[in-house]
Amino acid sequence: MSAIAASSPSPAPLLAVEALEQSFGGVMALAGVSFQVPAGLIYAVIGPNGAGKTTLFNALCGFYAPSSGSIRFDGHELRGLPTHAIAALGISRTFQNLQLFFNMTVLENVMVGCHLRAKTGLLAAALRLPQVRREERRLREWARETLALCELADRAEQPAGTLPYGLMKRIEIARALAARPRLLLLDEPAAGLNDTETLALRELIARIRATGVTVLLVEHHMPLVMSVSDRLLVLDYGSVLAEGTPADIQADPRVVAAYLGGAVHYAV
Amino acid sequence: MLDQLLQFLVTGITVGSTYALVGLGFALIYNASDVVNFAQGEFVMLGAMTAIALLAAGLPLPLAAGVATLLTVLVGLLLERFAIEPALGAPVVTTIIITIGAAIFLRGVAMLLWGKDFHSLPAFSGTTPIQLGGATLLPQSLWVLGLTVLLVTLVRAFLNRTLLGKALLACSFNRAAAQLVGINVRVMLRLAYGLSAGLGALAGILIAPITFSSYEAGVMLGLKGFSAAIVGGIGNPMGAVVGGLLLGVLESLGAGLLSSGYKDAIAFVFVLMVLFFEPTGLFGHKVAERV
Amino acid sequence: MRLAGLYACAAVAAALPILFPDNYFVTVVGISAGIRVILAVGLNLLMGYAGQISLGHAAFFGMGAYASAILTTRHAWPALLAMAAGLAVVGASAWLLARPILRLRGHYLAMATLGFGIIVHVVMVQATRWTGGPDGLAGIPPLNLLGWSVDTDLRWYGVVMAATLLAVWLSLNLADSQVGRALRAVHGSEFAARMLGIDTGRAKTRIFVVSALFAAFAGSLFAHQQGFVSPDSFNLIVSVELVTMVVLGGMASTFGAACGAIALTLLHEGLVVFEDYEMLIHGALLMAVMIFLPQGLFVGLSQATRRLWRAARRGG
Amino acid sequence: MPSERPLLEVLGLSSHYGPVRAIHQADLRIQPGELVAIVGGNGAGKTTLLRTLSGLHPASDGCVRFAGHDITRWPPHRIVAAGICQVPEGRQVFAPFSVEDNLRLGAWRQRRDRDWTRREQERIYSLFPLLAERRRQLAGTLSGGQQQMLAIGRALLGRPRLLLLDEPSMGLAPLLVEEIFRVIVELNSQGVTILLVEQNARAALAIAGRGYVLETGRIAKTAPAAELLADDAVRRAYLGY
Repeated sequence: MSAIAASSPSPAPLLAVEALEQSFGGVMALAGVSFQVPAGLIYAVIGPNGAGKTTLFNALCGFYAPSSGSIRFDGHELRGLPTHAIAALGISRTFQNLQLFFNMTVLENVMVGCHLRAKTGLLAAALRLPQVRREERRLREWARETLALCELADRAEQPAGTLPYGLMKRIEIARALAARPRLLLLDEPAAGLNDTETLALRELIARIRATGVTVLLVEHHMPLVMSVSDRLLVLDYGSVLAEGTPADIQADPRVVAAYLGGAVHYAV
Repeated sequence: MLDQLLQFLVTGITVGSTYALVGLGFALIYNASDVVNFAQGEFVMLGAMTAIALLAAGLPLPLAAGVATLLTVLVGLLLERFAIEPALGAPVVTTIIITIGAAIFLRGVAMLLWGKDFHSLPAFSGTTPIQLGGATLLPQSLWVLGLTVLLVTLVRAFLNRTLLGKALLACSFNRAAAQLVGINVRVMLRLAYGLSAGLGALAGILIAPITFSSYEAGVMLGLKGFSAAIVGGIGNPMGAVVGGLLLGVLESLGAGLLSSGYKDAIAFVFVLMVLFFEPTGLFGHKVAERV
Repeated sequence: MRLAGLYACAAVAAALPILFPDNYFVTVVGISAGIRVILAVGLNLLMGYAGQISLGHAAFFGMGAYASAILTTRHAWPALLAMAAGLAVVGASAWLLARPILRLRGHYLAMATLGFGIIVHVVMVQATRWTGGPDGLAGIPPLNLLGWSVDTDLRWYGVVMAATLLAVWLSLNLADSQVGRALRAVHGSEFAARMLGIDTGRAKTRIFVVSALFAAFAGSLFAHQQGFVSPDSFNLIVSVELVTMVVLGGMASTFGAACGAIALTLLHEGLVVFEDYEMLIHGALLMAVMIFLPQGLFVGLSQATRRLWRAARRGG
Repeated sequence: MPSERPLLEVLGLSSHYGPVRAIHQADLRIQPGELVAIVGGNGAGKTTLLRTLSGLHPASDGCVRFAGHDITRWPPHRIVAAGICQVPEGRQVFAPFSVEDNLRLGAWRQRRDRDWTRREQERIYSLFPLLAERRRQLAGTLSGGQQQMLAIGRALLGRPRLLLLDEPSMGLAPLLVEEIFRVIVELNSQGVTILLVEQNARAALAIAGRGYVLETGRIAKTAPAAELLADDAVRRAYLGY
């Protein structure tokens, strides 16, 4: 129904995860996780190491086949779909460990991101027919616009592998955005960034939301999470520990305990 | 008919024993370094050719065989030190090409030393065939079988019963953990290369009286050994042995029942089928945990 | 501007026979180099761009050559039709093989492609009724383009150079398009490629077929030019040499692969002088390049010279 | 005033993962006999720090001195021989080997001293009676807690002068965590110097004498453990609020 529901909150959630379970050889990485992401929000998933955050992302993207449960995105069941089909429905993501195409320039990286909008056939490309040239121009323009949004315009022609780490992470975001997703998954975008870069990242995420893209964020950098998110989901041992606004979560003693660990007392 | 089948079986197991030894060498090196050594077949060739040359130079057979094996081990160690170690951690394509380069180099050396002619080693104990039911068996086949069983048993005992063998396996299970208990992984790497060069050389010396040898003899043997390792589940030493025997028997049956010219094709069709339908090898999982 | 390199190559290819008229070396070595360039550029699409190794590419080369040889000598087909039929057969076989084989990775893929190459080679040797067995097939007619028979070395030089430039042009176009970027993405990170909507299985399959078609085309040219084919021209060593050309050139560069092919052709010609030492030198060179210049001879050397140049300038 | 020369001295250590700076200019000092905890949130660089100390990961800058040697560029097996043994994150036992074999491999450097190895092995079994019952069992089939005990036992057989523990509590039930920490305290009281890296800050600081707070690759604070336990810096390092 609602395509690019920008700021107006729509009653049906964009993403609805129901009782999602994921086990690896008997170990439950996700033990029945349910939550809903309304369109237009910045929704963060936090939790200690090994809580299942990245597993959740990988299940959403079709990298893993969940053992049970359902993932509905805008009316489509995602479970069982191959990754490229999920991407075609309008989900894009960045990776915790950079998965940049290091052998390409920044612009080319972002142009790969436009792949879903490219219709060039193999033969047409090999012969470089006029329609191919037109499409190349179109994709290039599109990519440049996305680079401008991410403040990377001046880096377009540089090989992606030669840039500082902070910029590489930004290119990954630009590349994901170039696919014009409706849901953008950011997996630890602030990891390895310094304070200035983190601040700029916060602004970028806000700008992305302003273009109507819903953001699902996995992040450890708590100041960033607390300041940028509309709602939070706290995972611990593969289950939902808490859900709510940043203020709710900060007031929840269970969250503090999950992070710092329970005290263990004995005579020393 | 039954006699014929028995004959194919006997021939297959004899040739398969060689594949098994070469495959075992592949598995050892793969375990230790994640490198598939395409020069493994050249160890086989070097063992056979050196033994033949030493014999011609007047050394008695057992001594010639021993010295040839030691020299091949030395080549294996040099290969590890000067071609593999500098490229540790390189992409798969790089290591494949390095070992292929090493294979071509060794072949070139062998050609310079011994020319392009075929050479043969005299059988260890005569050539009077032994009747076995309806099949005939060369005495050399008994040598091949007997020594293969012995060598495989020794390697197995080494891996399963000695701490050094376990340290070697530990490197392949978990390299970081092996380093954290103080195992020097480079030494283990050298051990693996030396061991598999030795196994290859012995396989070559054993089979030389049956098949003749030339500077090119290692190419097919090496590839069959690699196939054996893949069929058995790469990195699983005993799987490679079973894979080698299976390949040998299948090849011999195919050659006998279908067409002898296609025997190499039959072997590789089998390997492709295994890769397509059971990419981890026939014994990739089950045996791996028992070793 | 984009095709400046191509024009330069065309100019050199045209100038050589004018500068050295009736020079055996230029024409014959040129033809041989051209055919290798087509092979290397095609394999580079698969290996360099998509990152999938093939140690059995000589099989497609041979299938193209034998299709031409068998159809023209045994069934009296016209050369061009035989070439087209060869391309169709190779395309179809590559397509059938691609799915199961490209699911494999690394050493497994190397083994599977290598096995495929050996199987095809064995068939060439053994299916004597069709292929003439180890002796091969002779009497393959030259190409005939609308009545113009390609029957002198110089004419062949012209045709092969044109075909080579065509192959390079196609490869450059592919590389510099969304198709090429998608392939490099598959090489860079299959995860990320899929996440951007690229059907990686389909992309790999299609480039495998294209790469095989390049090889079959080269094979057909080779058969008609030589007038004779035998299994020796399509064995495992040839497959290894093809991979060497691509790697020597530095992977993922059309001109790099072409340079690799030319360098290896010249090396062969040069090593003829050394005769028995050829293998030894070839092997040692392969190892040395991979150990010391892992990005390939050309990329590696140009980086090394740049480093030296910078060091010299700093020093001075 | 400085009573002894430190056993381990880390000066300005930096370490990178590809382009990512994981450790930045870290300084550490551990006296013989101490039990020191390093606490910090996810991705603070704790594991990288230990991997760098053990030589599994190269240092990009700075130096590590241990018992009078500069071990910064030493290969891992030499560092183990010098007496730094690590219990890695996630246990990393040799899954296809038996408990007994895991321990024997732990004593790799001491393998010629059979008597010592045998005695020491029995000591580990008495420290962890659960392992003694499972000598012949494959390590991969043990529970997480048992694997952790085995990993500690294996490291102890390396004859450590300094024992590095990386997140021993990770993924374990509270009761088991208590058991593991009891053993750590006991080992320390027997004279083993211990560097304990933990996400479970409260538990770690409860048994440590001194602590360091690691925050995005930097040492943010160091103080006696009791002081850190009461300090907001720890909470901030984890939660940022």
